[in-house]
Amino acid sequence: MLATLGVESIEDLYAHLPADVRQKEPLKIEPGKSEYDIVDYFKARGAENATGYASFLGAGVYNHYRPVMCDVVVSRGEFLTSYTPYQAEIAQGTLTTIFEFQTMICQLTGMDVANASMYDGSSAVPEAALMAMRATGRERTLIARSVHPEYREVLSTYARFQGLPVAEFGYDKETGRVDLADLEKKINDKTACVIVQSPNFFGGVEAIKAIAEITHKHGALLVVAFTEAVSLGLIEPPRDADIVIGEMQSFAISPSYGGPFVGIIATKEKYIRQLPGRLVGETKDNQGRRAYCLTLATREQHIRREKATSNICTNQALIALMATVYMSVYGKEGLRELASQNLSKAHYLASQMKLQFTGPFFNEFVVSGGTRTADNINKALLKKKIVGGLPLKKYYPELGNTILVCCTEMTKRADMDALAGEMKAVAVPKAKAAEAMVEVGGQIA
Amino acid sequence: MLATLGVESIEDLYAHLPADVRQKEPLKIEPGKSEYDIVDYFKARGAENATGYASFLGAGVYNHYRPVMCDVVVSRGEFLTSYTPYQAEIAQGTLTTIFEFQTMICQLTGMDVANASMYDGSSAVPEAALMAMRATGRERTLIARSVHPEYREVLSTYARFQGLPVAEFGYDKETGRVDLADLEKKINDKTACVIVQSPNFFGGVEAIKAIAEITHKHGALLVVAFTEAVSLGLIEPPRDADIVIGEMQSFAISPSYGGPFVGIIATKEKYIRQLPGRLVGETKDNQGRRAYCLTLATREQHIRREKATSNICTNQALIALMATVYMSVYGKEGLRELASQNLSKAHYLASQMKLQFTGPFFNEFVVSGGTRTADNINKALLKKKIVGGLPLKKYYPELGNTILVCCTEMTKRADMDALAGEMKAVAVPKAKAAEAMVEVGGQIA
Amino acid sequence: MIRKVRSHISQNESLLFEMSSPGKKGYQLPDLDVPSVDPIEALGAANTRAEIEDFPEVSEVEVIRHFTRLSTWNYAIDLGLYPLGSCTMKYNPRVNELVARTEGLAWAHPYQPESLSQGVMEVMATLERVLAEITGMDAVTLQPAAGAHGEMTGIMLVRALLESRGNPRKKIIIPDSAHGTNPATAAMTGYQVANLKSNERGMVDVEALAAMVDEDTAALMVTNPNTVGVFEENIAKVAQVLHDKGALMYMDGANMNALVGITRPGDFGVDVMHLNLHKTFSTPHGGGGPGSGAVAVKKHLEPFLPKPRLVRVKDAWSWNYKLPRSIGRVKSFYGNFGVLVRALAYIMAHGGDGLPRATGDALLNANYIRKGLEPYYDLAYNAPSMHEAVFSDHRQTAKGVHTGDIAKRLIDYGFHPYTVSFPLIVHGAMMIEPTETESKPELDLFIDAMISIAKEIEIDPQLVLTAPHSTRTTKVDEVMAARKPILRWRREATASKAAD
Amino acid sequence: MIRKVRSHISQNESLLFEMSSPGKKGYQLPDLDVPSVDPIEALGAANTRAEIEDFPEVSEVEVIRHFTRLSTWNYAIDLGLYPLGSCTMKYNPRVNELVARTEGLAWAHPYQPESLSQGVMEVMATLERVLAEITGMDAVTLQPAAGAHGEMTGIMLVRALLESRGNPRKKIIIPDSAHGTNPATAAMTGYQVANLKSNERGMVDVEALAAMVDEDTAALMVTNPNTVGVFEENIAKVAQVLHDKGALMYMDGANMNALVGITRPGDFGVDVMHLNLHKTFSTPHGGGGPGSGAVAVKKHLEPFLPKPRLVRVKDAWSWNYKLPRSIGRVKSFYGNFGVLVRALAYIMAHGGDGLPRATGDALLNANYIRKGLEPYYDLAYNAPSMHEAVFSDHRQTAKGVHTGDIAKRLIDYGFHPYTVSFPLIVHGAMMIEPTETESKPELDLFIDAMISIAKEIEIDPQLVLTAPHSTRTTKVDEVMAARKPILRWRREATASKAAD
Ligand SMILES: Cc1ncc(COP(=O)(O)O)c(C=O)c1O
Ligand SMILES: Cc1ncc(COP(=O)(O)O)c(C=O)c1O
Repeated sequence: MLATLGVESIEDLYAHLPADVRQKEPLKIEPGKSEYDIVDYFKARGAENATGYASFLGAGVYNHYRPVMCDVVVSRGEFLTSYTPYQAEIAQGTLTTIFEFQTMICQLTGMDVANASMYDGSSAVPEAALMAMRATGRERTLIARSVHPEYREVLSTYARFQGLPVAEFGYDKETGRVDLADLEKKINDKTACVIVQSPNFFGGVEAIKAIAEITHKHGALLVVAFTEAVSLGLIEPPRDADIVIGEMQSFAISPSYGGPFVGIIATKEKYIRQLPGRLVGETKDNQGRRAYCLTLATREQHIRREKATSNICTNQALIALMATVYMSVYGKEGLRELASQNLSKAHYLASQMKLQFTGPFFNEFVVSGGTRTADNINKALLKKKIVGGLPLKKYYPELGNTILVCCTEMTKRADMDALAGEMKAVAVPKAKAAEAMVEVGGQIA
Repeated sequence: MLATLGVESIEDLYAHLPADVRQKEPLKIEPGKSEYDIVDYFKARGAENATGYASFLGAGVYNHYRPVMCDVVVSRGEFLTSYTPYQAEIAQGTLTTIFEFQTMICQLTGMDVANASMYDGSSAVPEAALMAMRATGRERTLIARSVHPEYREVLSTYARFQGLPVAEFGYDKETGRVDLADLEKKINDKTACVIVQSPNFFGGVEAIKAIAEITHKHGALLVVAFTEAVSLGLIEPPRDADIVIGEMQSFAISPSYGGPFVGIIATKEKYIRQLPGRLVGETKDNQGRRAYCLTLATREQHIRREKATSNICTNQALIALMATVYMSVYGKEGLRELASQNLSKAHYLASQMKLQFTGPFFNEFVVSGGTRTADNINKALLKKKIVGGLPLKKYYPELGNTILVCCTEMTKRADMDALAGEMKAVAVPKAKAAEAMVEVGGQIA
Repeated sequence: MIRKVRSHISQNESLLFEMSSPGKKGYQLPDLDVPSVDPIEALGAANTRAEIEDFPEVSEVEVIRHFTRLSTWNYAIDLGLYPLGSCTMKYNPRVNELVARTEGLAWAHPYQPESLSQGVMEVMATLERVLAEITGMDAVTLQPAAGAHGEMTGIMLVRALLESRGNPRKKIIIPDSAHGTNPATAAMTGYQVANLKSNERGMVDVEALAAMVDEDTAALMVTNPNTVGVFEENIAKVAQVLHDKGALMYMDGANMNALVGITRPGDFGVDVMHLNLHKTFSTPHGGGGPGSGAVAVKKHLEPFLPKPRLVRVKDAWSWNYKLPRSIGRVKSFYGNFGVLVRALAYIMAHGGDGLPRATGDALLNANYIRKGLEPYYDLAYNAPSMHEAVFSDHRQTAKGVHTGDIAKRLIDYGFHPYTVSFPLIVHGAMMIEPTETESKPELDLFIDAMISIAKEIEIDPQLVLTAPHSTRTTKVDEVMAARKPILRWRREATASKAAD
Repeated sequence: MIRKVRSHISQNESLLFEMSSPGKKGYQLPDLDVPSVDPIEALGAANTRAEIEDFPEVSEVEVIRHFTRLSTWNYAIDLGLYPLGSCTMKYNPRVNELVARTEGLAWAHPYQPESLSQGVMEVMATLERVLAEITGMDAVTLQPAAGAHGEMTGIMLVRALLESRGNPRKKIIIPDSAHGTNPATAAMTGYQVANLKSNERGMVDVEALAAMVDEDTAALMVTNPNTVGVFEENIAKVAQVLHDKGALMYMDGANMNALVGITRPGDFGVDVMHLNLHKTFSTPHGGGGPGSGAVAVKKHLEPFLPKPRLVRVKDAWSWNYKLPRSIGRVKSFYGNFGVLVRALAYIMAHGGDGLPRATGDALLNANYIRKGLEPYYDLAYNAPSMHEAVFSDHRQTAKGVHTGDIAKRLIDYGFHPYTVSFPLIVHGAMMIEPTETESKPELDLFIDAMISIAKEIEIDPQLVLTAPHSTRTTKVDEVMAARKPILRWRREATASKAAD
């Protein structure tokens, strides 16, 4: 090949680079290693982390079982090693699965349209806010303090650089749900959108209808986020929302120390053209057969450049595919059964503890450490090979020694009992708890 | 569907079974379990076995590294879930890979033809003996005691039920190789074949040329077996043999407690029609394109029934495919380098020990436990998380406290030093050892 | 009216040898941590090979592309219905592939100390127990590598028992409907084969049998349900006839998928039988193996089982080699363990409740296909079908079309063909076994395809005779392949390269 | 003279929703080991949904068949050359997929105690170090999820720095050859975009730039090598011009595959840049992600990097949140960790010695294609090419054939097309990036195909204009898709079912 190019060596191919920018010294990186050495290295790194621990951590990343099928499908080279499906004629595999993903997201959330994916749940928050601004021509964003703290951080980073005002509103100290009065107080006719999460960061199910009423009364859009997709197997979707965003990690995506995950954004028909990111649409090939392709690209950066709805290009396609397979395997019945197992486990454990809030919850809830500090409790649990819940003080100083506890279908009863034991919980009689919830349930209905 | 069949229930479909043979009680097997429970169960079983131990066990099953690619290919549903390629038009994938396997086996062994696979190395021994009988019209089989003991057991089982005489001949106490004199003594004009293994069970490389001369002088066929396929990357193949059989486990097949592995049988052109098992041949489709199909089926049970060359039907196709990918990944240079790494490691360790035999060896050799019993040594090693070599007393009482030790490219120097230390080996000065080998080398040449 | 079309067209693919170029490699080895040894010095010049002539030399990416592309030429269960009769091509759950790769199982060495092998031994012991329960037999060996290997082991056991009674006897009676491995096995174990003609309903003719069984008869090898998919209604009687004459009843269990949970061979007189774990218990066929041919026996045959045997010695599993009456080994080590893991995982997933359900669904699917095709094809026998439906091409031969042609045409409709021309007692047999894992829509598509072909044969037989039409590889010339066999690639022979 | 043909024909495939039938499922859950809770009681009736309307209901075997068959409709690196310019579609080593699934890594929870996370943190710290070494920059953040996300992070850093100096400034200068994400990013970070016209050699016009840079200029976003595959020979001068005016130089590192080991952005004046780990470092594209957009900066920008940052506290890794000047988070948690593992595995496999070799081979392959096609297609610019060769369809338009048409025709030859119509400054751009992992034979086949198409255009342009001809899905009507968008399946809309 060198001969064909009439050069002596490969170096000649970049001989034209200015001498002063050429690299003088070899890279200070160890010489190439064999496959065997590499596997060894990562096995060793893996062994340095928690393995064989029971865990009660949730808080946006959930430990659900992954059906083997999900991994089998994404390991097919035809899915794994293909690019964004620009050439529809040889990408119907990817395009069809994205179309199925968009459809399932709509079915889950009760929205009309969903895009091909966002980076994750957190980056979907500012994208939704920006979308709402475009739709309403307003600037102000109101976000509930019961939304995942890191999601709110991401919003404020984006907002700061676009000079957009963001304000927060509180939660009810009793129920752990949105403080409707505070929302009423802070919302006004400059508010582009109100952002809440349900189940919220405390695991509590929000009164979406009530929130929607207030929001719409002021001409703002309601954005509802979720971090625990499994909840949608059982919980009424936020049909009154204008935009739904969320994190699909729960659907077959391993926690993987925080990523890669996959975010979603779904909305009502009328806001389609405000959507960020890729969209797959149905069409026909020139022989009249149904086919799919990327569409409405005029919203996107490669066409609209600085006028695009977002700068997103590469998204999380393969992770979305994994979630798609997961939804296909569980299906209608399975997802419901899965959700009720999560609900049952969480309520079994909760019934043995002192809860911080009275609102209805799905598979996470806040408990008070009582006289002991959260860290003190977690240290003790580690000795029992149990990773306890998330101490909330760091994010909510006012919540002092409270801990956010999560149970999934993977949580074993023995571990729950061990946790309950450690926390010496003053058990709330089950009846009372239930009744409290019914009230709440009633109040929203 | 029941309606279509005009029955009420599925039970009606087997209502015609005689009442007295119908199963009365439900199966005494636990109710169906979830995927998650099943994974849990086998993880637990796996944890009950040796993991994290260094091992010096070989003796027919070798611990080589498996390139990830091998597993990726055999996990493709198109290979994993297809049947024997009867329908050539939709099985070219499997047929082509078998044709490549047959070719690579010929290249490795120096034979003209090889079949699609046998169950394993051990069952290939009687198949080779039977083949030799058909080819020579003689009945007697002579097998060297330096052939894997379990291979010889399998031969005697098959032979017993066909009333075929099998005799063994010994090995040279000095070199650990075939005792040519004993062979001369036992061979006669009723001998159909002589079966030897190289490298033999003691790891020693046999003098094939010399053995072939004696064998052919008496009009018998020479069958050469191997258990360590990696040796063929470096060792002259038994070109003077009439039939070569062997075990391919070394090529990407995990030890898997003894199976599934894959056996091979290869031979000279003239014996093709005596071969047992499946053969893939090249041909054309009706548009003149090269294609492959199963061929020479007239040797096989589904056509010849009781006159078939063997009763084998299902073989070890997927395992053969794994070995084929392995050979493709390593290729010409890689296999040679791999073999020399095995050679170097074994000789590094051997140089620190008292060897039982003086003959040249590849990656296995026999050491004497000296004053200590083999079991006593191995017990001590287990404490150091090392599984020692195989004590030979059980198979060769005359070898007393000797141990068969194996090193592969996976064996770490530190573990070898630990083993040597434990055995308090009286190190043979390297020079002397080498020179001894050259002699031997000379002697065969 | 082709409602389903799958073309198998793929890219022309050269052989690895044709892609090779000197020095290319797909591997990198770890650095050698000991001094490198000179092969000639260590082994002697005569023992050291110069090179592996013409061995492949390709890069890693070329390897994955080659095999990935080749895979697309295959049909497979993962692509659709695979109704090969007698092969029980059911869905292979992927979790079984995962658990078989569990490190402690997949990397267990057969000679590692028993104290460090309790997990693998427990798996084998558990499988032996559940298989005994399913078959109604007393003991099970997992050593045989496949069905035919199990047959051989089983007949060896028969011979060993008879020998111990003083006379191994001379012949094995085999129905003319039997699979080829049955007579081949009898031959390999030193027996003559006596052919038993099936009766007009495709079953064992008890009178004919009774007339045949004598003091020289070692056993009958019966397949139940037999190869026409029919349950041997007189099986108990058959056993009686044999046992009265001191002969044994061997059952070929390849069709066990029709019986699991609804009837047990041990309860209808079987003395010894094999199972194809790669059929009934769904371990992947992998293009022709690996399999496992577990053999189940009654008490009187247990002492002769291959060694070693698992025994419980003070709360731990151990291998017992002290079995003087054992026939010895039929295979090195303990069996195709990796296959056994998958079979046990399959049984655990279904459980005692699920297994009979699966059997019922297998019967339902087979009879649904039978019902759908009856009007268009001649049933081989009208006895009730169990897990498979067998038709004859009788009606179609009138138009010069045979079972093999119909099979090839099925490919154009996107299906793998049924089993062709077996059993031999059926004129132009079409042996269809859908298994329980197929859905009604898939079965309907298959039935439509078969009906459509039947109609094509009426109108345009040529279309069927020249099939397949939609495949990358058109009809393959098998005669040419056998006439002058080319069984390997050679450097010279690059004339007919696919790539041209 | 089609020497390579790969058809993408596959089976008509219905959507899962169309295959569904009530009650079917592909799952089984473990038994619930606690009392079952009534949802309505626990959540309240208003919060409990009746069902997920129209959600799929299929069996496990239907799931694997559906997705296996769909996969066969895709083209992929694992099937052949994928020369998408600017996308660096190189081989994705499979071992990287294995190590990313290591239990302790894949199942690490981002909030688990640091004492139980040292392994994952070590992996991230190591990757930060080697990326800094490769780019010649001082600090690296792994938080951004993709290239565009990295760009946004980078420009936020620029703004944060300038703000800290008292004036964030107003505009970002972007060459007209830049990728769309550059201007989109500028807009998302509150800057105006000033367009810079490239010179006649496709490079940054230093005079024009000098004239443009002023006190309102925050930064220049330059891609190097630029999108026509040419190294910006005046890059040092460009940096000078910017820095003299207190502006910064942002480098889009999407084309870093051309530079690794031969030159370091940190050595030619770059202040901040992003890397596409899913390009240069070979993490699989997966049909459009996930990726990772690591950002590397010089010392003066380090204080502003997103938080948290890895710090060493008495021999252990810890997350530092106390960073008052940080721009804050751009993503929850710490980045696409699973992608980072693959990138590090790739770097380890190549090592300090192998990385420059890979770069050299990438240049060699690109220039080999350039050489082969020069006689038949117009080069966009005749400046020396680095990792990709960009042509214009100028000559072919004479026959009414455009870059998009040639791309579709390439499909018939068994290749994925190059990048079409980008960069915009080239008339009908054909942007070809082969990467280093392609073999000469594969490149020769591609060159032959392109030449053959050039000839077809002379003789029979219609053949090219109507391509592709060999695909299961023929030319797709993208206009219709956009005119009345159908973005999801609905029960009604089953008219145009594929299966009919
Ligand atoms: C009825 C019958 N018996 C025996 C066998 C042989 O089993 P295997 O192929 O596992 O050796 C088969 C498999 O084809 C069969 O169908
Ligand atoms: C030059 C250039 N810049 C930026 C990007 C955006 O990177 P990503 O798709 O990872 O967001 C790309 C990828 O297409 C690119 O080619």
